[in-house]
Amino acid sequence: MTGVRATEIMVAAASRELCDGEVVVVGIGLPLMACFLARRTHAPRLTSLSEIGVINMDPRDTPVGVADPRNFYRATCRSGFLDVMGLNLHHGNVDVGVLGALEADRFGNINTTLFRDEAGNIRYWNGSAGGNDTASLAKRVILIMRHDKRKLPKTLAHLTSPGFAEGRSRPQLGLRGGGPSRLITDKAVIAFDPQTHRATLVSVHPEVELGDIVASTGFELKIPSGLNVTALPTSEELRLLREEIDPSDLYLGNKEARS
Amino acid sequence: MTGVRATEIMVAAASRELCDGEVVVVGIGLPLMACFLARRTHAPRLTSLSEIGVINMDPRDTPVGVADPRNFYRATCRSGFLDVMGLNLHHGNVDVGVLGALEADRFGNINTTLFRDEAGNIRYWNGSAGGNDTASLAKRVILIMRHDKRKLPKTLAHLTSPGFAEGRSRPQLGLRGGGPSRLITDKAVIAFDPQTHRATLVSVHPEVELGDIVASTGFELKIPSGLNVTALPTSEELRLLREEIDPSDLYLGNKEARS
Amino acid sequence: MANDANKVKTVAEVVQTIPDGAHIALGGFAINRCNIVVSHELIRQQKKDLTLSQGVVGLDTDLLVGAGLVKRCIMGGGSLDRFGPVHCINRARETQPGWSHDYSSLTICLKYLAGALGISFIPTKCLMSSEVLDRLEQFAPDDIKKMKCPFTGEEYLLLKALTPDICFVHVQVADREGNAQISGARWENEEQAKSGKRLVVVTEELVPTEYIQRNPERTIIPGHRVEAIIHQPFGAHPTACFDYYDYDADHLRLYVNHSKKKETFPDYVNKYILGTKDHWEYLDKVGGLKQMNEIRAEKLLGY
Amino acid sequence: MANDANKVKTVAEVVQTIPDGAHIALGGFAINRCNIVVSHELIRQQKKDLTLSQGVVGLDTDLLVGAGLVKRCIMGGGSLDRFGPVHCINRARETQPGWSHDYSSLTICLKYLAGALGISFIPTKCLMSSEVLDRLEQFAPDDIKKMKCPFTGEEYLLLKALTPDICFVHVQVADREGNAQISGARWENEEQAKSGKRLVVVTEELVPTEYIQRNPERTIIPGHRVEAIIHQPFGAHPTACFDYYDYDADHLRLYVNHSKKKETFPDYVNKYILGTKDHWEYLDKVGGLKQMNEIRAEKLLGY
Repeated sequence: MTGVRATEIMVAAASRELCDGEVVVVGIGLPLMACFLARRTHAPRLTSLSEIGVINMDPRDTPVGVADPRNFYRATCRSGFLDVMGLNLHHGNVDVGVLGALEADRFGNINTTLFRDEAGNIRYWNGSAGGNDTASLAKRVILIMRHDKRKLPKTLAHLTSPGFAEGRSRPQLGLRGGGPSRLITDKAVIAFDPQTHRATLVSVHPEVELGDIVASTGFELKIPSGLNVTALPTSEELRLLREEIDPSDLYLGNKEARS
Repeated sequence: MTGVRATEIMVAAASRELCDGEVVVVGIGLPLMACFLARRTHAPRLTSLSEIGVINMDPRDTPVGVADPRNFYRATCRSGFLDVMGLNLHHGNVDVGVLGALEADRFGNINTTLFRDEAGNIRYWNGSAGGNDTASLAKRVILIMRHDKRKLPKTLAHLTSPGFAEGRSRPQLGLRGGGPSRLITDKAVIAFDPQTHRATLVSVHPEVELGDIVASTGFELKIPSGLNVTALPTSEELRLLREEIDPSDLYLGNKEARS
Repeated sequence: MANDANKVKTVAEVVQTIPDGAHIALGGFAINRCNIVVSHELIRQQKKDLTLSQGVVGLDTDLLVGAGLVKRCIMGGGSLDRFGPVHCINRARETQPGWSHDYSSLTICLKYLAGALGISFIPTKCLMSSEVLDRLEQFAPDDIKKMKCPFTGEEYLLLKALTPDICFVHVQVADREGNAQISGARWENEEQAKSGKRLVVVTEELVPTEYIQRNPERTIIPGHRVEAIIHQPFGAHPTACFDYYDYDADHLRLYVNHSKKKETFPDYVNKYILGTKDHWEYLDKVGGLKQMNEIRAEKLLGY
Repeated sequence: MANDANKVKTVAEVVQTIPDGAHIALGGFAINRCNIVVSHELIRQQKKDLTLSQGVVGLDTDLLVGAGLVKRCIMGGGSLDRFGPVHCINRARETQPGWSHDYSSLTICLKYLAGALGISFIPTKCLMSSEVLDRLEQFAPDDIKKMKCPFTGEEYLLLKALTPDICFVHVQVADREGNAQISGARWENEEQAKSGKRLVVVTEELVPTEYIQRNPERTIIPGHRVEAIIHQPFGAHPTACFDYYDYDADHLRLYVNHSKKKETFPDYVNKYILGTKDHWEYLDKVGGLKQMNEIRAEKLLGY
């Protein structure tokens, strides 16, 4: 994997989780990169929704955030929260939400609100924005995050957006959406067991040691026998990411790989 | 009043009930004519809303109905029910509704749904459309109707839109709007007593006999002492109505004066 | 919803997929942008036991009721403006108590809004202390409830969401994905179109996506919601389509002359609907190119 | 609402009418179309004890919080995108538990929608089984309730309507009546603007009504709702205004460098806000004509 960066593996792995024709609510950063990659490869009929009120954005320049007008370019619809998050997401016709987070736990619950700094003080971050709405309502959710013990803790500093809270099923939680289906990190692809809803390793990225994964995961990770190795991005995927989707390395060059 | 038609007196009387700067939901026909006349005379800053989703329409040609595209002309906003009837009327910022009806009773309740024909059979008409919404929510309501015993009956064939039902106050009825303020017919201007909410004569149109009014009213009409005579339209009002607002006599030439 | 690659269909193909008994929402209003092409095809294919819903019913719904396809109508009111009442619908209301569930324009719109938002109820202050409410409580008791607001104590009616099986909306322009833009007033088109399980757009003009992208603030219906696009110029005739053509006053009068009486209505259906194989033949029969040119909209006026 | 003849006002005139303790809703989102001109003037006039609400808080709200004007924030989330978090707001949240009522983007929008519709509550399926809900139940127990739908039995949260005392929205074009059109995404602008008791539009460009009438389908805010129009080109600087100018990345970085620490924030306020008498002076101080030309939007891109 000479020269292939972890962010590129993450984006390619997330992209492959998206099927052609699906409707996707995407957060900014790596989620958006994954969506653009999918649309340029196997899923040309993917519909991307941005909470702010943009549908099928097709930026010429990489946007720095969801409110960046670069993200309005060549859209087929510009509306607002009520349309995108209300008449679409709350209506129930969004197939996938792709989200980043500060923290995720073994049930795919996520925190985007606050964290504890080294001194143990609470530091606020962004809050929910469209995160809780998406996690509550999308038919399935894909999480993209950097893999370390503090970002994948036993207990979240704050449960902003529910996955399978306390290991309970989504109907038990009063939630309509199907909950998290994948947690994609810079080390591995993780799924959630259909019965126990617990994080279960699916594949390990090339050259990553299983021991490293276990050591970098704050919660107990189920490790089945017969693990796969995550497929590397193809050369065409790499070309698209580097030349068309994020030529300035705004997200792919970010060591934090935070979205 | 040589040559002045009853429809013209009605429209001019209704027009004078509208104050400059007010926000008005108008039905088609004479209500619309009254609104246009007001805007061209004493109330240039009147805002007119049409339920279908048109604001400040300024037709070149007289529209045949609320859905006539003639009624979309030179509008400052074209939206829909949700905006006009929801985010404005239901929000509570509509000052006046101007409505026509099949029947009205002494409490200003109106029927636009059905009537009994000569043979006593029930015949359906239009239903509520925006009528109930307007009557329920506008701060006050002006009714414009032809004056005869069958159209102003003791008991409505159907109470589509409430005025002061059973003589009760609007809060007692669970209604937010202020209810009917005027019933303007081709014979008289009628108000509703602030205490009893009953129809009370305000002014009689020129050359109309009080006895004729009583005989043509199916319900008991309170007749105070010191009746006024309704002011005739000015020559400028007549010119505007005849030359600019309804030059084809679509509504003003209608003997039925039905809106 | 699968986002198929080829969504442009004929109305016959689309109507074939609608089962008897379906709840269909049509996007017309009186004599404006009525789903005539859809109503005609439903009649040609003789669908049965339909439930129809519409804010202000118009010619599209009146046709279906007159042709005997409809077992229930959920409506806020309606007429053919000064051309006359909706005679077929009114006959049904006169002869079958409870056949129609009558609301108001806004309350139908709110019911669609609730359906579109995926919430099963929505509060309103309309309809209180009216016979409209009395009748709904009698004929649709499961669709309306009273409730006190837990925050303010104010009494509200709760309206049950409307979620049609399939919605049709006639628009001026759409691309092959179904991204649709509407000119002129749009009554409850957006809330209705987004309330249902399926959505079909009938468009006057099929445009490249690039045209949509020039003015995406005008997109009322995003393509991913649209299952099929029917491209049919003059598809709303004899009703109006703002910026494209005016209503055909002569034909509307002819329609009302037939619809006035139960006995004469079949003549209209036989001649103009069953007697034509598709909308192009219908357009020829009602005057063809010359008549369509007659009603074509003037640039500045839009009618 | 009286529809006054002369609605075009200065921001100073408008802000003078706002009492301390008012609930103000600002129309910005992160670094886009923020009500900077309004925030600056609120700071110059040293308003106190404000409640602010906003879907996704941005620079406009962060400024007011940093300057100490705000006693309560009702918000759905927020940041300055990749320029950094909303440091001033976050400091307030860290030091005063319950100072902010945190929702999500959609639930704030639904709260405004309820306010705009004049209904005091609206149901949602968001926020269930989250700590966001737990905290609202703790810190805003009168604003949120659970309820079973009487039609379906499904459990919902009821959100209480938001009805700000005064709403501000920054738009690209408006006429002298206040008819306003917005280009680009518009988040919860429409629902928020129509939810309040008063509404003020800040516009980049003042256009004749005839321009509005060319494309009335684009009118998001009808003039009769608008109490005052403030005409201020580059009024959202340093945030973006689609089709007019891009965000000013250098100034945003400068802002974040100051807002990061409580101690350095007053320097920013003193220099750029209290040290300028109005927005024109502010614009001069941040680079004037040359810098505004630098960030001016390119035709096709809109940024």
